[in-house]
Amino acid sequence: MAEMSYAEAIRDGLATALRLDPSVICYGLGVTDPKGVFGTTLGLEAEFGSDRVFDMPTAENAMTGIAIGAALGGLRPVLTHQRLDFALLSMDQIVNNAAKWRFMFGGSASAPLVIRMILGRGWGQGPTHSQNLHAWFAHIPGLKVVMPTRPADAKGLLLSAIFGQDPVIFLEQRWLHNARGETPQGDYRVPIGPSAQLHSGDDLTVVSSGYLSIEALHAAQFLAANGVGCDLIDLRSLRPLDLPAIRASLVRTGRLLVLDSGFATGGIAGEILAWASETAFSALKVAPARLTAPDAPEATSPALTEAYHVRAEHIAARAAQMLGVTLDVEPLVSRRRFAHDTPGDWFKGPF
Amino acid sequence: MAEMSYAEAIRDGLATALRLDPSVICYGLGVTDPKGVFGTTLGLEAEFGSDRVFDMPTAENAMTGIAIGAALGGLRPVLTHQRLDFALLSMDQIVNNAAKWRFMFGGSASAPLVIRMILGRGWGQGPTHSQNLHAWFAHIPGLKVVMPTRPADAKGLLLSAIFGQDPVIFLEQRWLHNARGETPQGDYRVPIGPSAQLHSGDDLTVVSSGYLSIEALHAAQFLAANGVGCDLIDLRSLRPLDLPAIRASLVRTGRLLVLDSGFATGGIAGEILAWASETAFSALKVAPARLTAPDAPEATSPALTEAYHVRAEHIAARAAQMLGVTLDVEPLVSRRRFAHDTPGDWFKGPF
Amino acid sequence: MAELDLLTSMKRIRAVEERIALRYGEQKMRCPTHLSIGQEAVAAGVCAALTAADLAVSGHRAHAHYLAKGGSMRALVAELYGKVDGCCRGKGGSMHLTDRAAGFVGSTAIVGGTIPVGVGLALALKQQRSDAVSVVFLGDAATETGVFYESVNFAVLKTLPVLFVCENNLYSVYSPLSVRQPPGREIHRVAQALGLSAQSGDGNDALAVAGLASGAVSAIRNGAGPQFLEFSTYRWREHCGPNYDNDIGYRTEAEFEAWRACDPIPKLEALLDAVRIETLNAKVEQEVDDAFAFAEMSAFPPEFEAFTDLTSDVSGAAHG
Amino acid sequence: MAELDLLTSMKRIRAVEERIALRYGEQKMRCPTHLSIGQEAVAAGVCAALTAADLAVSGHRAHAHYLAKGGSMRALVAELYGKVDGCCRGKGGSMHLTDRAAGFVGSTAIVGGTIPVGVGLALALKQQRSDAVSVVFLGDAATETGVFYESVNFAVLKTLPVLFVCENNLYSVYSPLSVRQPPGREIHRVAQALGLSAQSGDGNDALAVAGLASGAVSAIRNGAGPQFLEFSTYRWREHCGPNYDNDIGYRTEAEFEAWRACDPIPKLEALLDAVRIETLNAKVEQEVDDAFAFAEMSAFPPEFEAFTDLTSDVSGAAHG
Ligand SMILES: Cc1ncc(C[n+]2csc(CCOP(=O)(O)OP(=O)(O)O)c2C)c(N)n1
Ligand SMILES: Cc1ncc(C[n+]2csc(CCOP(=O)(O)OP(=O)(O)O)c2C)c(N)n1
Ligand SMILES: [Mg+2]
Ligand SMILES: [Mg+2]
Repeated sequence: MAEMSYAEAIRDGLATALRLDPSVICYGLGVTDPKGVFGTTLGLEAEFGSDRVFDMPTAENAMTGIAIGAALGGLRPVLTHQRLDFALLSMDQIVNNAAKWRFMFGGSASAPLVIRMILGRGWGQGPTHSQNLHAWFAHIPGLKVVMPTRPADAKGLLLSAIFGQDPVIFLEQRWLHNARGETPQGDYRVPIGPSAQLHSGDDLTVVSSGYLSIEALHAAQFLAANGVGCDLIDLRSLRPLDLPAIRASLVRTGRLLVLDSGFATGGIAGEILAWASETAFSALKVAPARLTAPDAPEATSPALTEAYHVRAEHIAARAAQMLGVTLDVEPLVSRRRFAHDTPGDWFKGPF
Repeated sequence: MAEMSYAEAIRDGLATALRLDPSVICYGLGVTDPKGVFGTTLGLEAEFGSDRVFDMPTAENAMTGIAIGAALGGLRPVLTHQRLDFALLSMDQIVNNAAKWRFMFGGSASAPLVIRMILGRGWGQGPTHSQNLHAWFAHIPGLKVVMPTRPADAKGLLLSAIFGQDPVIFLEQRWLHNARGETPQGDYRVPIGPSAQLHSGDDLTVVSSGYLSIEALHAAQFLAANGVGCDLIDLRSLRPLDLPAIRASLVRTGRLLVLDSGFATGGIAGEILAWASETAFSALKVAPARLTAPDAPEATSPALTEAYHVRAEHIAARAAQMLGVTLDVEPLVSRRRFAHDTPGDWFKGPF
Repeated sequence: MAELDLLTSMKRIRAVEERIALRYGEQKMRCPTHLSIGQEAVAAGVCAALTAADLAVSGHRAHAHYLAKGGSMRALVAELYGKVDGCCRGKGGSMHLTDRAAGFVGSTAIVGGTIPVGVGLALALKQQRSDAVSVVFLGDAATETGVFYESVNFAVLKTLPVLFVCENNLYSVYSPLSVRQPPGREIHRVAQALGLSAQSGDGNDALAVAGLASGAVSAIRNGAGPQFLEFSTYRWREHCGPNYDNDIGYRTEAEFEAWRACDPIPKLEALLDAVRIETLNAKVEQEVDDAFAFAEMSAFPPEFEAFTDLTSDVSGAAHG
Repeated sequence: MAELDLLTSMKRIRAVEERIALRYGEQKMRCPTHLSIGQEAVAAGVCAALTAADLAVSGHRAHAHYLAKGGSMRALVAELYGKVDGCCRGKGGSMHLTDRAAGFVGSTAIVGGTIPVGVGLALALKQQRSDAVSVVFLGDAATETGVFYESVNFAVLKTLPVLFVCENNLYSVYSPLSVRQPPGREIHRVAQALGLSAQSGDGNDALAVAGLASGAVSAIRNGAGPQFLEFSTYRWREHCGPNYDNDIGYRTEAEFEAWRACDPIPKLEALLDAVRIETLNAKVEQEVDDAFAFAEMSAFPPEFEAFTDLTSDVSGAAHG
């Protein structure tokens, strides 16, 4: 175990994979530059050579197809996009080739590759540097989609993704890169699928993923201090979804609140609500609820992001409402010590 | 009024628009070829000239951006893709530019354009010529998404789309092109948003769209003959969704069954179930349900498509189950007179 | 003997595709099917320069490439019939062919979609210090796609062992080059400007194709980096399906006849003696008979296979 | 007088960007910001050949193009401050600039994203029989994107009135050309092979740029079809943000100093008398003072505007 940041954990996962298996390669815009993709690839080229760790042209679609070909040829590629938004250029290769290769060739081959995508937020990222489009990937048969919250999970899921047999979309929220946590050393793997339970309680099931799980944890702790007990299920994987864990909690609590950093309509939160109402209807004591990003892109001005994001106070307030208890959530707001459009004091821009 | 096929209705809508407004242009692969995109563009080049109606290079991404630029420059472009699957190459332009232009430039301009996408099915279309990815578009703020079922709606929604102020994704299921119906002549418009009610009944609310509405109509009529009354709501628009109409029906029937030709997980059916359970929980007498495509691509072999699609018998059976009545749905199967992987006897391939 | 091998390769393609055309109307091959009749020389000539260790990818019109590369004819026909013995167990159909033993990695149905895949295979070959090459078969329309340029740029940048083979048959579906590319465009010259070594040749002359291909493949094996070959040729039948369509208006009967006069098969037959050709014809017809009999006899895949092969551990279920 | 206009244009860009750099640390301009300092001559020279009826689009590094094309400085600075008087009412930030009155249609943040938009504008101009041209500003990395090639092909095919202006500043973020494009690549030669009339020039010489641009624009107005100009130039400060970063390792101080010696501003100042320059400096400083004062004074947009301008008839609401 070592205490490290989420970015360091990813770097550690990449280095571990590169060390374990010469077929692992790692590329993407800026992977070898002095910033090393927010620190996640720093020093890898020096250690593993520029045949295995390299920069690339601005050509997201072809570079995805190249990863697919490389995977079919026996390599284990990790492609990194500094923003998910840029990967929209590669949806054809991701969906028509990577996701379907195994199926459309009758199981005779598959394209095991990892596509890291970083999701921006706040500080002027604006409409095309902040999209949380994980619901898109989660809609596609043949893909696996993970969105780790904690450094250990980031490392462990990354190693499982790299050494698995499937194309995996690996989603990293920018606001998590500096979050710190105990992380196992060496070849540590977290299976893709099972969720993690971050908090326990019998009154309400909160389902969350990524950075929102941190907000949710604040809310759950605050609620606990106020006599309300929440299960907090951190999904880790958005495809497949750990529906058994949600069901087990829901039959106990009877109340379901799902959080989602993506757009409201057609998001993953909706999918979970739909599934719950369809398959666990009788367990529901009250209407299930979701808190998601609004149905609008994130604007650039800090004046326009304040009301945009779901934060701990909204979660606590909604939980209280679902339980019919009155609760002043103001302490959750006033204890926050940094600007609303940054993940912490350390962040000063420019991106 | 004139009786015409869905394809003819679209052609009529395009011709009407081209006639009404010299700024309308119409292009896409094969738009001017002898087949005229399943007949939907036949003769338009001859009537309106090759400056306004033209073929294009195989370059879906740029040709979408070019439509955006043309729209910003004052034209009203209609871009056609013979399969939705090809449009995956243009998600960057659709999502990062078309959908966001109005928002990210503070409302100072917008890109009114129509992107027609044809959705294949059956007869060996296979994994990359049959995708019903409407949920993707419906997830994106800034887009409108329509999926008409009847010829009149196809024409009327197309004209509204062309002369509106927004980017519209216009989805045509290949299996509907030969469906016939009474269609108003001239500049007939159907507003984008409101659904259409295709059948009425007080026991169950069935929500559907596109070709599935035809299967649903068979089911509803069969159910009616067997004493079960269904409201059948044909959405027409998938973004925005006509939630008021669904609510009005649901509070009356207390039972909700949503059909969706898209993949199960993260689809539009799930969104409607989520919304209903969240906002109309107390109206629900039984668990809401959905019937969707499975979480798998459509395979090529006819042996693998038989169990893939939702058909009238599945809808009727599920409806009966939700009502706790026993019903033999076999007549819905045995009355069908053509191969399961074709929309009718007229279809002999090759695509 | 090179001529006989080339002729055999072309005749196998021609014969199986003529049979497909003949029997397509039976409605048992239920998938969109793009025939290569008229274009066989490119596939045959290029693959003559390859070994089974070399890799290849292609697009929607792939029967010829798959067969010439050594793909199983039985598995091809069974795939068209949607049978479990098809090369994709019936999941892919005509546009998705694969035979890894033969080095035919795969063809897919999205124009341009396998171009980067072929480049990625070349990247893997280079990393593995293999001396095999990766071949990307593409049509003239595929050179209009952005992914072609992106892929070529990377191949040149990294000096990858990849051979791009462009069959310029003048049309994309029913669209002539004139509505898609500027007048005077020479595709191989564009390729050259991107940094590829590029040449063009007569795509209806199998020996000429083989000559250019073996030169290009040797150059690649010698580390000269990616190469591009453009071959002019012509598809005889409709874009998709079994029929002739010179009557529907997008091209002329005269143009077709001029190209038919350049049929690559008689050109090569003229160099061989009649007896050998007779023997060959009989052998090929028998192989085709066998492949169709095999396909007809093969079972359909079980229904549940519609929901398998999604990921390494998940099967779906009908009607979510 | 052409020199004075060019100098004015460059100085306005330089001055406002130097002020942005100076004040960026205050954390009031809270958005990623890409400065053009060092590259002003291209924007100034090209826009000198245009009128307000001509249209332009650009990418992430767009301040210079927006200002040179006539965009409002106040609206630019207010946009960086996220204020309601910004050119996008605070929704877009530095990477999204628009001033339709000036013919600056828009800049966006996805590399290559506005290239087809500019071509589409040219299509509209041609349909409307306008004699205006559409200008697409792009960087060297944008010529690696597939959409560039697709867009150029269509522009050439349809003889559209579009001028592509490529600022080759040797880098994409911290990545030199060597890791992105093959050695010896000359971007304008690739453009030429695609069918564009293409030239290259010194991007740090505003008069030279203006000369090439006015030739290209006249050719377009005379129906010669799309043109491509490549200008070599250099960005002085970090890719994104206000600082110098020659110390972090991706480029050398010596390289930077060599390019700084080619500063386009003194080159032009040398042709003008000192008094005029003094007057100009004062005027420009005052305009910058005014723009910042305006931005500081401007209000933030009301919170509900985070959820407006989605479609013509829909506003969203917070927390779906
Ligand atoms: C991205 C994409 N756009 C459109 C199509 C439809 N389509 C199928 S084949 C084809 C023609 C391709 O022409 P070419 O590359 O010259 O190959 P050919 O058919 O002539 O062998 C087209 C446009 C497709 N499959 N994929
Ligand atoms: C599609 C896409 N990929 C990656 C990025 C990240 N990115 C932002 S600016 C930039 C560099 C572009 O370089 P160039 O076009 O040469 O312009 P310059 O910054 O040198 O002016 C990159 C790669 C992006 N915005 N869009
Ligand atoms: Mg062709
Ligand atoms: Mg640059």
